[in-house]
Amino acid sequence: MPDKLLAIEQKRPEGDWRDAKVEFRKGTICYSAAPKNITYLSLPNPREWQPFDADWKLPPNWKEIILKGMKERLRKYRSFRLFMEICVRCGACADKCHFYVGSGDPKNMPVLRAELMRSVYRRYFTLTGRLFRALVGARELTEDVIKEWFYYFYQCTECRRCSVFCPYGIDTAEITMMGRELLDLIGCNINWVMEPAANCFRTGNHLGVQPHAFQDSIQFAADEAKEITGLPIEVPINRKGAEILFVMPSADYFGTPHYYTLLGYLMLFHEIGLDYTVSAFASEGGNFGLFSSHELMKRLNAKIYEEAKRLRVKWILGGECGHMWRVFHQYMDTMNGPADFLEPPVSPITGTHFENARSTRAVHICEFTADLIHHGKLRLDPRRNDRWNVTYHDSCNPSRAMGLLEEPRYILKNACRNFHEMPENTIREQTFCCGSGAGLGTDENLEMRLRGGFPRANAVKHVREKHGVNLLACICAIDKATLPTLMEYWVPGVEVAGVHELLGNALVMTGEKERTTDLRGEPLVREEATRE
Amino acid sequence: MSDRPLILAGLTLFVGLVTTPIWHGALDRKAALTAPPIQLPAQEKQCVAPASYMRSSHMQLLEHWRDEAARDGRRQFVAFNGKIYDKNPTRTCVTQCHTDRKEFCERCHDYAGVSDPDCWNCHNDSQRTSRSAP
Amino acid sequence: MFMFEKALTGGRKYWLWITSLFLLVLAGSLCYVLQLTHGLAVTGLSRDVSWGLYIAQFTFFVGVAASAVMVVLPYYLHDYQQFGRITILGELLAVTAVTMCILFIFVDLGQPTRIVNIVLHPQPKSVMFWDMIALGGYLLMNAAIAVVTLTAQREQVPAPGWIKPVIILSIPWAIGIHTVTAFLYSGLPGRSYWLTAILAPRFLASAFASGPALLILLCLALRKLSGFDAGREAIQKLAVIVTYALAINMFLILAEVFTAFYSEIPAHEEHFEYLFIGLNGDRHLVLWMWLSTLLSGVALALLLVPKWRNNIRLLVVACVCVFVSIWLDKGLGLIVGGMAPSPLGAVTRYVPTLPESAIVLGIWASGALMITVFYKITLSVWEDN
Amino acid sequence: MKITRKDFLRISGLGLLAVAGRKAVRAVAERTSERASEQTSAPFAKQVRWGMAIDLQKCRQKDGCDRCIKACHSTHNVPQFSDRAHEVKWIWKEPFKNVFPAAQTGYTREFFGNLPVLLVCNHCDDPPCQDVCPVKATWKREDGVVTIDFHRCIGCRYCMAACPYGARSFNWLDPRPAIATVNLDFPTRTKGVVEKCNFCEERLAKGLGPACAESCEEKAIVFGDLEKPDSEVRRLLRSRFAVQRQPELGTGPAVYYIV
Amino acid sequence: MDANEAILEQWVVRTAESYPHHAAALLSKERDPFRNPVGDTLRQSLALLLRELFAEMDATAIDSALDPIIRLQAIQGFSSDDAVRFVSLLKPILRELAPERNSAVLDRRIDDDRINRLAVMAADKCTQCREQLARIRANEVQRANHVQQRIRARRPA
Amino acid sequence: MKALSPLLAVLAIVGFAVVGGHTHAGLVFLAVFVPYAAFAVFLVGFCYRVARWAWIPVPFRIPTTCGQQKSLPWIKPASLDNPSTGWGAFRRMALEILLFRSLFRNNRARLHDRRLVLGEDRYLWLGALAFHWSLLVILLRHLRLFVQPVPVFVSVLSRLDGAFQVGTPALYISDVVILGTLVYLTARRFRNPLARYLSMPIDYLALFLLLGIVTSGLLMRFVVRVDVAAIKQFALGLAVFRPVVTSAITPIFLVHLLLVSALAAYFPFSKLMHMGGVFLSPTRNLANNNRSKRHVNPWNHPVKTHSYAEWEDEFRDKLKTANLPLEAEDARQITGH
Repeated sequence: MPDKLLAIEQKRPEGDWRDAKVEFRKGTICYSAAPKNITYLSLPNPREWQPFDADWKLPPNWKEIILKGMKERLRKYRSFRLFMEICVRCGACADKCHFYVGSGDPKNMPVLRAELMRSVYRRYFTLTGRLFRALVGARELTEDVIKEWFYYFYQCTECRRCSVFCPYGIDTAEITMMGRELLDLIGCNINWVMEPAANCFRTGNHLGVQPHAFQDSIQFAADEAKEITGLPIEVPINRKGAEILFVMPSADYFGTPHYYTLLGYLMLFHEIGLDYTVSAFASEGGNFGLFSSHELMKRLNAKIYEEAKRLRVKWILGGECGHMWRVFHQYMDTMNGPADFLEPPVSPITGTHFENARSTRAVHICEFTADLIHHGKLRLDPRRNDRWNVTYHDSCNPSRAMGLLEEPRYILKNACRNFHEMPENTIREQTFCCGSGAGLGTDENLEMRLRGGFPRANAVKHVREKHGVNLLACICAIDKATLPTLMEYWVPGVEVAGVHELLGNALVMTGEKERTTDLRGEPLVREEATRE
Repeated sequence: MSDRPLILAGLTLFVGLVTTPIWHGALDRKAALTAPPIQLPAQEKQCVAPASYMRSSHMQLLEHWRDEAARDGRRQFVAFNGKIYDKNPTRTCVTQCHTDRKEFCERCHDYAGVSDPDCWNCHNDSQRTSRSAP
Repeated sequence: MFMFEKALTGGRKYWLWITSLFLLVLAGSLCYVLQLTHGLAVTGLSRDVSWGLYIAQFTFFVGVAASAVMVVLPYYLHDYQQFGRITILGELLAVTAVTMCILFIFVDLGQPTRIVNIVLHPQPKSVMFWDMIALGGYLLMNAAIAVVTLTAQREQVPAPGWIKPVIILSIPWAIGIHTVTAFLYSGLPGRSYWLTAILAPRFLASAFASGPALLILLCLALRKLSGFDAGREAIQKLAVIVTYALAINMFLILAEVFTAFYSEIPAHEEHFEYLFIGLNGDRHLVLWMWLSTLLSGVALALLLVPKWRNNIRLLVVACVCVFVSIWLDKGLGLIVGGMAPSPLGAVTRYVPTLPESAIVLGIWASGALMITVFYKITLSVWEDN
Repeated sequence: MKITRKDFLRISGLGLLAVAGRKAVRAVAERTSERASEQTSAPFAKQVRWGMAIDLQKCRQKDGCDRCIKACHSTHNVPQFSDRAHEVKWIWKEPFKNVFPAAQTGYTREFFGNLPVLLVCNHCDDPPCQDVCPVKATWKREDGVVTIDFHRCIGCRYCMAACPYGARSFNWLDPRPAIATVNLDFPTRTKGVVEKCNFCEERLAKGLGPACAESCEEKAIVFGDLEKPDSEVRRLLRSRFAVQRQPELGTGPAVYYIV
Repeated sequence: MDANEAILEQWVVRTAESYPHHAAALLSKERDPFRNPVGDTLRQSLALLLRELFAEMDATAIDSALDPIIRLQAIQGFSSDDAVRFVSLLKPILRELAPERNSAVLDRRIDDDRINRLAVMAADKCTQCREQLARIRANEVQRANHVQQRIRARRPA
Repeated sequence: MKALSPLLAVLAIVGFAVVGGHTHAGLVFLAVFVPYAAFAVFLVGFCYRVARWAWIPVPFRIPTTCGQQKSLPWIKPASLDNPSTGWGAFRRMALEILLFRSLFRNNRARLHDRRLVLGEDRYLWLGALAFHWSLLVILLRHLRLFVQPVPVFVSVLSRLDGAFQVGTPALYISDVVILGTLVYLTARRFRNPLARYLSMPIDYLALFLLLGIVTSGLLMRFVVRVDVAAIKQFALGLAVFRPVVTSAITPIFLVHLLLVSALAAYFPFSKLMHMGGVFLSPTRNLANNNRSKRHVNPWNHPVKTHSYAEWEDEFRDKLKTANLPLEAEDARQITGH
């Protein structure tokens, strides 16, 4: 038998990863961006092409552009240069990537994903690389390398899980972001990032929902909340002088299960009598610019502060969304601040000063609600959520770029009675990505997404089998869009919900009629007799 | 950048640490660079082994003497030049030739930073000095 | 390193406990430095009583270590499921006890920096060489078993197959460590107190009483502190083991006493006289030895009656009695009693000094620290599951 | 064969990098010392068994005489501690009743019981101390002398527990301050090791007898080769009745008491 | 190594070869399942399948063994043909290895017919998975437009 | 295969040392010129690399948060893994640098019964930690050869390190540990398939150089012995720029010296710069106080945005239909009044 194995080895040697070429196959890659979107955003090199074409129609001076772009970024981002230089290839990150675990493709090991770019960095920006080439791991920048970059940098969800384990904190997300910026320069970007970005730039939200349709959706939700509770729930839009501007991802008023979360927010705001407004202009908290370039991120983000200033609100409250919060937390103030026209946020209900948001003046809805519950301002009946056996998925960005771990759990534990954690190495800062973040949540990429989501699904499966978990709660719009798909394939029988949907279910509102359905419109099952 | 002074301070500290020998040597110009002169015995011209061998491996020789004498009872050593010596550090080495342990052994050990061996805890030198060792 | 991070979370009381243990360890270490610089003269040992508290504590804790077999054997050989959880606790107790033993030997050495000589120049004729192998092997085995089984529990996968033979081997090995330790003493000519064939059986009997008694106390403490319940049945089973072992131990002691006094051979008689009556006017151990006897008697009475044994409070009293009694008998009387009178008939009084006691206390504290950390890790793994 | 300067350089040079150099030093040195033994005295002849006979009657002749003890202890740099617990002694006296507890009768006790008996290490044929030492720091040489390698002793004191004669002492303290005058011909010991009478093996190597025997004016201590039928000690043991301490233990002491 | 194990080994190796990129080298050579989750699934499933081929060809057992491997292959970018090719890989392996070893047993138990039956079952399973994929794709789109659909349903414009 | 070229490189250095030491000129070149050059390259290169990092701005504050943030007063923040103050970040860095905190988290993904199990895997942490600490101890111990008089802490360190009396001179614990860990780290690159796949020749080079240095050092101490006093004389001479080529420079010493020089000179060009870089990693050395303290990007430049006014213009009709308030309309009304 060993000789047989040997024979195979000869035929297919282990080889050097630097020689490998990428095969593009439908189902595992995202399609290129439509020229109109690139044009609308005034980005370079719009053209018709697809990744599986042999000729990518790169601009003639593409190599020069890339190298110039790299040089510029090496001077602007310490993280980029540092991460190009200090990796020792210890391999601690290797099996931390959900794409590696799910696909077995060795180039999905974070270290190698970064080496794709490091090898080029060494060749053109270091002395040893210029002198010794392959011996020190340098390689020429060729079209094949560009294709490889495209394949693997759009096969990273920038979830930062590897960076938790790296002894030097090397963050593959930073490298992927730089890679995507460079690819943008030669017009190699994907439509599922560019189209929402273009939409968002134009209409204010990813889906391109125009103001009247926005109002329609919001009104529809208000009506439905009214129906469920029997209370006159109104949602102010573009109202000047409100105390708080509420910003949410557009999926909240468009898709399920996001929509139920929106119902939850509206009920909550009504119950506490919050003086707030939503905006048809700042109608998107999410920011697909993050998945393209720092510049685009800044351009899309500008509207938040602009609108807050125009509406003369005191501070901003942000809904459940993952990458929106990465931008709010780590970039917004630096990019478009200072927010000196706002006031340091204070909860109008409890009087709590949100010290941690003193400068950015944006508060996460989970922080806000947890504070309400802690001060006993909400009456909750967790029994209304008895049909759910809940587990909580820490969305990557709130956990690894903010540290928002306890607040949602606190809300969940108050809003429902059956809560079970997934295994400890798959939650909190070690949470596994849904596999569809960073602009990869598209239909044409479904199969790769299911691979990438395998580790997350597996952990859910574990608690499903062990505790009968049937609901996966999370606080990210991309999660809510893609986890149901993931669950359907790997762990049938588990649904997905936002934390505030469960809160909305449990919230006992002043003067409400007796609820007969939950926010999903399903009959409320009372299990009091059996439970108590 | 706000952290630049901090980084430079750290870098300076690092450079200061790795160049310790240089500035230390420069500050203390009086400190002897060369190995201290070894006080050679007045009457004897020749050690039990060539000086170069003794310089690098005297401990090996002494350890060898120790094992032979203490464990096998072989107490005589025939040197390279045919002379016969007792394998007795006190009588052969310290009383006959290297009468001043401080001047002969310790000086060099101090210079080279070789931690004192425990020999002197038991084997007597003529002055019977005992440096307290931790 | 083994899931160590789990031991780093705890409340105020937990940290207070950890800190005070650390302080004790620190005090012990300082006293050890004193001993290192001044020599073993800082202890109460003398030319006649050349072994004392250190070696006695070593002997006692070998017993505690060996007693792990009392939970391992029923669980793995007889598939006694009630011991499922206690078994890991027992193995971790063994790991702790063996580590303490090694520390006790280490502090007893006059030239500790030469300890590597034991490996560099081994002497297979020396029982101490075999004791080193026995204890080292037992430590490795138990550490491996505990780590592997606990890891498997945490990951919720079955333990790897290779661990089973190790577990089986650890059972006779446990008997082995205490037997070899008894042979350390019972093979010496001219020390009549130890020169007896039933020393090893006596060691085992006392071990199987004191170790499980300690395990019961630890389990009950855990129940109080963390809410972990080892299970009533498991505790009761352990109590039965303690009862039998204690009875056998007392029987063996009686046999020794009979032989010594009925034969009236002075060499044999004198040691018992010294311990229980006093010799040449030295009576300073008499009170302790009778206390030990009394405690054993009380414990046996409490344990023999099922109604009393099943009462948790009385069980605690009984276990404390057993532990203290055997600690006095083995951790004090055995070594000192064997050393006095000396071969030349000298009766030299041995009283541990303050530094000596502090070092012993320091090792106890490090043992307590280890067991706290181990149990903390174990319990949090179980809680997570 | 002589070691030349060149050989020594070779030893310290790279030429021996492949061969373990230390081994080489040892091998070369061994060859030379073998030569040395041929030329000078043998390390210890194989057919020798050193032993001692102590004539108790002679020993008692001079009341309070401790010449042998002094001779031994000053020769061997034995420290004198005032605290009994930390005593180090190679040769000392004990009352008869303690030394020979079985050899006394009710009638002799009164007179003999308190008579002092001179004690040294028995240099047993089958010494228990040798068997128990975990590091081979104490052993019986082929000439019967039970010796200790102070360089190797780890101070576990197992040998002290094993010795049925109480012959061994431990250095509880640094011995040097307790030595009045140091004999440069013999090393002192360090704290933490065990020591005892060595039958003056360092003197035997020079062809001298033990210091105690030499110092005894009454010639109460007779030392010699037990294997040699015509040695003085054998002659004495043939002519007078002698006992060993606790022969029933099977250790085979080489020290005999003529009663 | 007995005949079955040898066959299994070859089967795993050749199946792994059909994986993309350098994965092949890792998948087949890395015997440590811990380092190679996908390869491990492959090995386990193929082992189960081989056992069934020798035994009763129990439909439910085969189905549950096929599920993980096909489910993986369905999203590994395999075409339907490619996804079930691993079954046909078994035939040449048997031809190579069976004559040397205990062929009597092999010939009787595993014939081409059984393998063909397995191929059909695998193809069915693959189709099921593809259908499921298509279904969940559709569901996803539907969820994304949930609110609009309901608005439309409720207020016919 | 990938390990062959670095192995040859190290062997070449050894060969150089053995052959080159035979002539006086060669000796001077290898024992004086090369070490000076190597040290200069190391120092200048190291400073240049660190200064270059320092001069690049950190435009955004991007710490990787590995624990609960500091938000509401009643929620206990993970002050070490997710620090909210500079002091906290300092402590986090201290843990990272002294104890390799992140590597301590390491685990291993595997499938058991089709279930993903993330088991503990801390051998890499243990090996790396033991290696680095031993290296530090060894470097500090070497100060005895470069500084006269020998600092007390160096003597104490040497004494503790060699406390166990094994052989003469005493075998250092750190020597044993570093040799063991180097062998482990090398074996890991060869035996662990993932590590083997992602390793490059340069990864083996650093390991082989270190192995060579440690081995030659141990050989000098125990087998092919050298005159320590003469070596110190040579080392001190180098340190005060009055180099003397003494008889102490035996081939084995030259091998040791040349390998060290090679490592030092190679250092600034290699991944070994992680030593300086680890201090500068923006995902670790920044406090997660993004929302409470503004971080300034020095090159923050204006970008083309889509302003509210433009937006309102574009969707004016739709806004009117929906009865949403209009900014421009308002303005007209106000002026019309």
